Amino acid sequence: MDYYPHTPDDIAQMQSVVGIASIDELFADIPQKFRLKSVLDIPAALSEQETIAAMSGIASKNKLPQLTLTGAGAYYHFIPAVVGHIVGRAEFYTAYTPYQAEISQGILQAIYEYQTMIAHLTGTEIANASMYDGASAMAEAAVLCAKMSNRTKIIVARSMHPEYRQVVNTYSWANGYTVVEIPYAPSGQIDLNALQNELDDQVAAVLVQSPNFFGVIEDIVPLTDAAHNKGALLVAGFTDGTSLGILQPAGASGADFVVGEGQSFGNPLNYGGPYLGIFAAREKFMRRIPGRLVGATVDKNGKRGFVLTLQTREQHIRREKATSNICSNEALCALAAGVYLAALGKNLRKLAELNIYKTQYLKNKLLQLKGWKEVFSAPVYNEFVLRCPDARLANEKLKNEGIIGGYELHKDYPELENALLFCATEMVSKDDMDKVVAILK
Amino acid sequence: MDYYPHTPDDIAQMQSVVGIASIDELFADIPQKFRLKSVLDIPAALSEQETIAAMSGIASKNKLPQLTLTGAGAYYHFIPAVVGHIVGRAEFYTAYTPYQAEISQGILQAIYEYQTMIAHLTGTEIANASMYDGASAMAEAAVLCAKMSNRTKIIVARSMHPEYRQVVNTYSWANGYTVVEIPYAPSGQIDLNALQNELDDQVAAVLVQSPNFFGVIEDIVPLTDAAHNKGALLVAGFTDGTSLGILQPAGASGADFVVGEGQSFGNPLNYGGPYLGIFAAREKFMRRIPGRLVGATVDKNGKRGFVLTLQTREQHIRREKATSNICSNEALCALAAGVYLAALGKNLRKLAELNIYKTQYLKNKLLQLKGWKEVFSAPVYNEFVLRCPDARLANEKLKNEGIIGGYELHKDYPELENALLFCATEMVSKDDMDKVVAILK
Amino acid sequence: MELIFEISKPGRNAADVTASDVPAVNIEDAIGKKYLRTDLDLPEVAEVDLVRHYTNLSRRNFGVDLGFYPLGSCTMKYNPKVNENVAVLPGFTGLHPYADDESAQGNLQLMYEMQKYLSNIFGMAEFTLQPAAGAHGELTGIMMIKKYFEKKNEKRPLILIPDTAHGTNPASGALCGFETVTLRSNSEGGVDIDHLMSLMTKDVAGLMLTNPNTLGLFERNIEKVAQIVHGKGGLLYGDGANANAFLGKARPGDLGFDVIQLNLHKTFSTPHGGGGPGSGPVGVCAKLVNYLPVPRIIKTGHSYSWSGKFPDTIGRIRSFYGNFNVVVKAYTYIRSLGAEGLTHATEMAVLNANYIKEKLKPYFDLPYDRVCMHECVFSGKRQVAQNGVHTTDIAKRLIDFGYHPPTIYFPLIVPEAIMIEPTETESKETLDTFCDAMIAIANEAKENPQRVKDAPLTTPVSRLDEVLAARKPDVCWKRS
Amino acid sequence: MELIFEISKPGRNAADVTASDVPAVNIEDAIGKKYLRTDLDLPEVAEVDLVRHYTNLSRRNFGVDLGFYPLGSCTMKYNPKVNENVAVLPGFTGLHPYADDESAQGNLQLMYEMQKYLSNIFGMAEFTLQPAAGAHGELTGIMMIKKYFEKKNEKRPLILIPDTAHGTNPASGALCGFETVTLRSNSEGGVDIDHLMSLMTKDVAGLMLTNPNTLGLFERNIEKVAQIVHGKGGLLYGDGANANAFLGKARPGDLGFDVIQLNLHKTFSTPHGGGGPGSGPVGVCAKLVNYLPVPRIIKTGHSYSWSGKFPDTIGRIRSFYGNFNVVVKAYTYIRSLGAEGLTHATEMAVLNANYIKEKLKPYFDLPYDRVCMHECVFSGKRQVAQNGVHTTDIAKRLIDFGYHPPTIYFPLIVPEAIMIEPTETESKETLDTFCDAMIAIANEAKENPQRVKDAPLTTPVSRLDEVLAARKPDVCWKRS
Ligand SMILES: Cc1ncc(COP(=O)(O)O)c(C=O)c1O
Ligand SMILES: Cc1ncc(COP(=O)(O)O)c(C=O)c1O
Repeated sequence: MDYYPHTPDDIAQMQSVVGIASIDELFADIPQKFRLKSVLDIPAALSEQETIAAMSGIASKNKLPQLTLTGAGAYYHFIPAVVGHIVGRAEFYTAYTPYQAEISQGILQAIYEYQTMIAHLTGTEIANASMYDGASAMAEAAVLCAKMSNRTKIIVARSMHPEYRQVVNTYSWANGYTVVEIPYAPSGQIDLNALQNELDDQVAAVLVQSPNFFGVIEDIVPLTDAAHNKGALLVAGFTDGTSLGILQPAGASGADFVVGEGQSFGNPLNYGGPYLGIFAAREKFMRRIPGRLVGATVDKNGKRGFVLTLQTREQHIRREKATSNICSNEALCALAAGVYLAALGKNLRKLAELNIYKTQYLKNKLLQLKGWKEVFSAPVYNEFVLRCPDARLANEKLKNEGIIGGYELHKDYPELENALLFCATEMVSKDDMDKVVAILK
Repeated sequence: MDYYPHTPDDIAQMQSVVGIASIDELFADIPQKFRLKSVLDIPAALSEQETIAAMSGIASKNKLPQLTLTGAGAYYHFIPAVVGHIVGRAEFYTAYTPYQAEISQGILQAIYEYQTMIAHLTGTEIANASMYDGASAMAEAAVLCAKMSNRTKIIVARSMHPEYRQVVNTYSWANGYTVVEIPYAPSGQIDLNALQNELDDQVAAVLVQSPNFFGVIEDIVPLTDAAHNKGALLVAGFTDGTSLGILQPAGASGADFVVGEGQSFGNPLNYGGPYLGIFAAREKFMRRIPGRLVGATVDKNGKRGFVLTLQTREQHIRREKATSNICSNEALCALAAGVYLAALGKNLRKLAELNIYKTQYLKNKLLQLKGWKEVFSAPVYNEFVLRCPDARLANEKLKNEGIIGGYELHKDYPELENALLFCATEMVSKDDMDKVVAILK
Repeated sequence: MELIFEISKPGRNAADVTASDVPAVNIEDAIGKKYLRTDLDLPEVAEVDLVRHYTNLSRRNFGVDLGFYPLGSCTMKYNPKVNENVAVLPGFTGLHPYADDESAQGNLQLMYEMQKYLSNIFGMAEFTLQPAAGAHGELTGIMMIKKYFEKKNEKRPLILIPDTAHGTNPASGALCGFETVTLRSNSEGGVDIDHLMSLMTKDVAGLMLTNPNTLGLFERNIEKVAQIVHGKGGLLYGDGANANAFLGKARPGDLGFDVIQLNLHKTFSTPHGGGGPGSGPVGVCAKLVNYLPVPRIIKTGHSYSWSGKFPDTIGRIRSFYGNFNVVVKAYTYIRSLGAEGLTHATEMAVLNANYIKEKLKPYFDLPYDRVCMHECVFSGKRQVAQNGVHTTDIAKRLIDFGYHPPTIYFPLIVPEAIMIEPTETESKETLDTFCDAMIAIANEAKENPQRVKDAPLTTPVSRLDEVLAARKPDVCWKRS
Repeated sequence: MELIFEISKPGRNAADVTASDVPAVNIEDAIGKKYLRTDLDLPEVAEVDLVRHYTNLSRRNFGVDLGFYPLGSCTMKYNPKVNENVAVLPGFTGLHPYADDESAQGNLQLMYEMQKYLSNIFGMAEFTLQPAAGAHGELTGIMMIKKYFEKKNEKRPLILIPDTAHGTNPASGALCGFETVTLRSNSEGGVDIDHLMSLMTKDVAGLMLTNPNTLGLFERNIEKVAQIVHGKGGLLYGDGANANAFLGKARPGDLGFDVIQLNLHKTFSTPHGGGGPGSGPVGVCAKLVNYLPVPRIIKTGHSYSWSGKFPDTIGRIRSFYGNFNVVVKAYTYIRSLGAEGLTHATEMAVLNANYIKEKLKPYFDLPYDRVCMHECVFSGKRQVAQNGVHTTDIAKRLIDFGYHPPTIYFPLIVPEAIMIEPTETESKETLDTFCDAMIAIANEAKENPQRVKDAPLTTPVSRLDEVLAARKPDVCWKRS
């Protein structure tokens, strides 16, 4: 299958307008010695029917589980049908960045609405049009704090998602910043004393997540206070966005930036991507934040309209002085998130409650198993950590029944041998959970 | 889940405008004794998530075959991805009959284009906007012929799809017409002598199908001549629409009406529906045919536009004198057919050729099996009939391997014991066919 | 816009065909030259052009997803997206109609349950899902009536049809060999009982009644009507296209209807597809069950199967089993809403219609001023009299305000009829802005009638010449 | 149009939540009151309103499926629908990123093969699919360069970037701690070799080159350029956003590039989603392989697995494995077209650009008049001089003709730049009508300049006040 509409006749006519006798002449600037002589070594072309067959074949090599009890940064939530129908509108998904506002009011307004919902949800005043994902949003926030403050130390909670910490490390290394990890307390929250000890006037930012990787809810107010006391900024992340339906958002607790993964809002698991980075901030940082911003304005007749604004922050104008290098973002995922949030409305709280009910049920059930114990004492949203006699064996048993068990924390936390991080969303039924416990008995 | 947006507040305000104290007052015209006292006895409401789960559960109780070798009036063809994307445009599928032309140019033009493609394809001059399905299109054509001619006898080829014949019988009975069946010759085509014997001045129409139910191609010209000689009209159907990509259409052989099932053109099997009845005719019948017709016209500024036309034929104006009672038709299926045909273009012939190659291969392979014999001698398109030692056993063996075998003709033709009607479209691979033969060995 | 033929260019296509994995055969040998066509005049376009063509066409079409679509008698409610997602599950789309019953247990269960739900909701003994649309259901129903009398050896060539009836009613009667007799409406928009009594003889097979009728009015004398028809041995047929008005409130079976057809695409929220597909199940009382079309579903223990063994059946009225995939959506809808949801939907549909009626009453003539059911019918007579602004003009002008016009010039007994059916899925805000638009147009009709007559002003084409279209019909494009 | 907040009404919602099948717990007890939010300010709308809102919004947006979108440097080709269908297969959408490798063999195979295909197409040793977009790929590439010198213990704080480069290039350099030095272009639009020689010192880590560059011109002296950079121990970075210009014609690896990022959403036809998601794989030559981000896919026998055991890696640059579902579409595209298809696509893309260039040359200034590759860059200088019609005006006027405007004011070295990239999926007819529109506008600019300055005239909003937007930023709606 191919997709160029040129007939031999078209090509001949066009060649004559261009003044060439053969297509090859168009490539005359490529030095002869570099001109590819052989055909690319990739599989032969497929018809559309063959394509479907080949791709279905590959897709079916994956084994979809009956049930997933792993969250750990990617969450299996129900996606209302409307989301796919809207995101599938060709006018949205075959457009690009709305550089030409008058012809792009659709995506511009949708993103403006998304920004508003995210700002409200995170308890901040502003949010950008999206970053690549939660981890890179976190890393960009860290770099931004360092650049704004001319400080070079980044403090990260060890209870933050391990991959987020890795990305923060990578971005920090590239910019010559040092990263210091703060341990967690027995509660599962960040160790406030250790944090305070580490806070000095070289600290640009304190990065935490709430709920954190252990599902534990952090107490943001004292963290903000501690950071601000030393002139550092507080960047608060979250794991599952639906938690924002019920938890006090970090923005309302004084955080300077709230960044996190927006996948939970209407985006499928997709084996890890595309997702979307949420990036929200205090108003005062508006001209410093990375990413696109849609702003309301008026047209010549005073009619409301929307444009990309504050573009002087961006790379295509400011180049090396830009607030970030980001160009393409995750607009369609942000659109999905906006539709999802607008669809649920206040039901987001109900959904969050349901997640809590399910989680409490699963936790209590598992705790009845012999040798299973709670690891942390602080409250959790929809994830929790239990230590069990043999985590690998437990997961093996579940896998044999088509169930993805808990995330094995020893991979990232050697000290947490046999600790499993479980997640129970609204997709997990009581019967499922009873079955899980029966299997593990 | 429910879908009315009324808040309690809205309801209260609206009640007061209407001047009622309770909703119940709205139903005061229903005599009290008939007012339903109990709640309807249907299952409890489901949330959207539960709905998906319940419906997926039902869908998964069906067993989709690995391979289908049955056609018999419903054909498994590849549907290019574009078809679903277009048909899924909300502007098309959430609209209704384009009574208001200016706001409905999209579907009107698309149907006008469909009508044109169908007329070209069937070798006629005109086609309507669709009927319910092939069978009812055939029946309506029969009734129409009788009404136009004031004759009461309908001749039907016994080689026509049994269900089509049943529908013709039903419609004819209701109108007091008699139906006479003409046997098939050893070739599998209609028995021309028998036909000629039956043709008299009470015959309104001769109904045939080509390819017929046995996959056999009829010789339309002599049939047309025979019918016309006696003042009867020839209505020619077809089984698989893709055959029109390569076979001389009945319209070009003088048929007065070409009617048939359009499902093959971009519509999924759907367990039998919705499909679409194709109804094409000679121009002279334009004011007599059933169904919607889209016509080109101009607007006040001379700009081309499209409208439903010749509506005086229709029931909402002509009432009991209408050419038919049809109102809602299968517009979306016709749209799919139009998109499908426009997507393939001249490739429809290539597709038809491929169907022939596959069919010949399967036929020849099966004929190598012990005791398998050809039943008919005339050429076929993508279906054919073989007699085998034990048809039920053969199908049973295939079913055990997840294959739907041939259609067992004895159900409708007691004289064709152990005869199987096979179909091989482009969806059947050589490997599939070799496997089938291996299973049957 | 150009036609797909006008953008066609030889050599292009948007869909390819897989190379053959079996030997090619000589087609002329295999088929015979005389059976082969020599031309194939289909459009030739690249995929990009195809997609743009149809996408741009779609943008010249108004659907419920764009806005309010109060097309009376058509129940253009919003169609939930989840139903669309369910309907494309491969289990539902992928099965061949001749798949053996064992492989189709899911489909059979769904259809069987659907019949049961409908029987319960409408108080009928049994349903068939075979008819493809409402009018097809009418035909099926009338055929059963015909069969009933045939079996009883009674000759009843006539069928009564009220003057308010939808055109499909008389047409269905005619397509079934009946002669139709028109029954007058009385001054309050119901059946003229005296007229009915005078018409209802032993020659009459029955009465096709729509209740609520196409004026949106419930037949208060329904009991009487049924008595009269039944009293003469006739059958009462119910056109259930307006069933959205009484779900959970009353059941046609209880009211005395012997046969009723439904329009799933109206009452049960399946999208109308630009004119179809619909689905027109027919329910019957016990004495007509034997005449239902075949095949029918039989439940034995926990398993379902098709059976054609019903000797008194009218036969088949289409191939296979009806518009199955449409039924899937309607079934999903019923399961989503449940009993209370359906009842509440009806309540809101009726409330909406009465709300519009009250708000517009001062501005348009209301020929029957009583509580209406799911729709209300105004007359544009006043506007005609004032300034020669016709209902068509008002309808076209509504387009400029962003609405699909109501049904117009129907029912026939209301001159310049404007038939508004809001359905339950429309909010008070939508009704308010719609009424504002109607009122604005009523004012315009007084103050600036020409503007209304010139409408629509905002569409890709202005008012189209329907007379020309009918006088010189061009229904098939020809290469010029 | 109203905002979703403005149509919100308390008590409505478009998505429900299932009733709990487990006991409810007291939330305050379980979580603690201080951790709970008290407000939740989200829109409250019914499903019908939600769908209409977003559907109508979509209709105020222009996409490739509506028409020609010659946005230079963005490769807005038509995206085949089959790729969309493939990408939503449950096997691809349904897997959790932490599913064990055994359960994800399909995904791993796809990603592994994708890396191999890209390596082959671009002549690189190895690819990573982790970066989420082109700029993210740049960052990743530059980080590897940084790591390379770190490992060699060389301090090279500078990076060279041509004045034609896309803004992401210097920004990526900066986000990676490099100081960027601008390299001048010569009179034919290529690298100023003398300038390069003077800049390329032992302090310079490398050169970020886009080839063909953003003028659409192939760097004729690429061999020389590579020699100079490599001669000083530097590395040559390739911005592969313009790879649509040379598939099957030349391979960056052969040309001397050490690292290259791709934009799958451009070259490999994945839709741009209104601004993303994209995908920005990075390919490296052998000496940089060890620095690739982790995790990487390992193939052992017939099975695939993730491995993080690469001690020299730069680490992770995002969570999980990249924009997997975008990769699925690009992979599907490559498999559909095959080698010849990709090569032919490039040929047609380049032919299309040259065709436009030749046709518009008489009407607009063409600063570099040579054979171009996949795009051509005009200058609107003449129109400014004549009547003060700026490139913005021309762009806005094109909207009225039904086209998305080209990229404008970029590259920066061309005053009033108009950067047109037609891509291969556009037909000669489309190019012809587009050129006609451009020519009409050129004439209008002479004859009726005000009309051009007033454009667009056909959009739901007229020209928007961007200055106001930046001066009084309103990026979040507030209840008034
Ligand atoms: C009252 C009434 N009866 C019957 C019908 C016919 O239904 P269908 O269009 O589904 O055939 C309609 C449809 O418009 C109707 O409004
Ligand atoms: C030449 C060039 N390089 C890099 C980029 C950045 O790519 P992305 O937007 O995917 O981050 C672009 C995109 O516009 C580009 O045109």
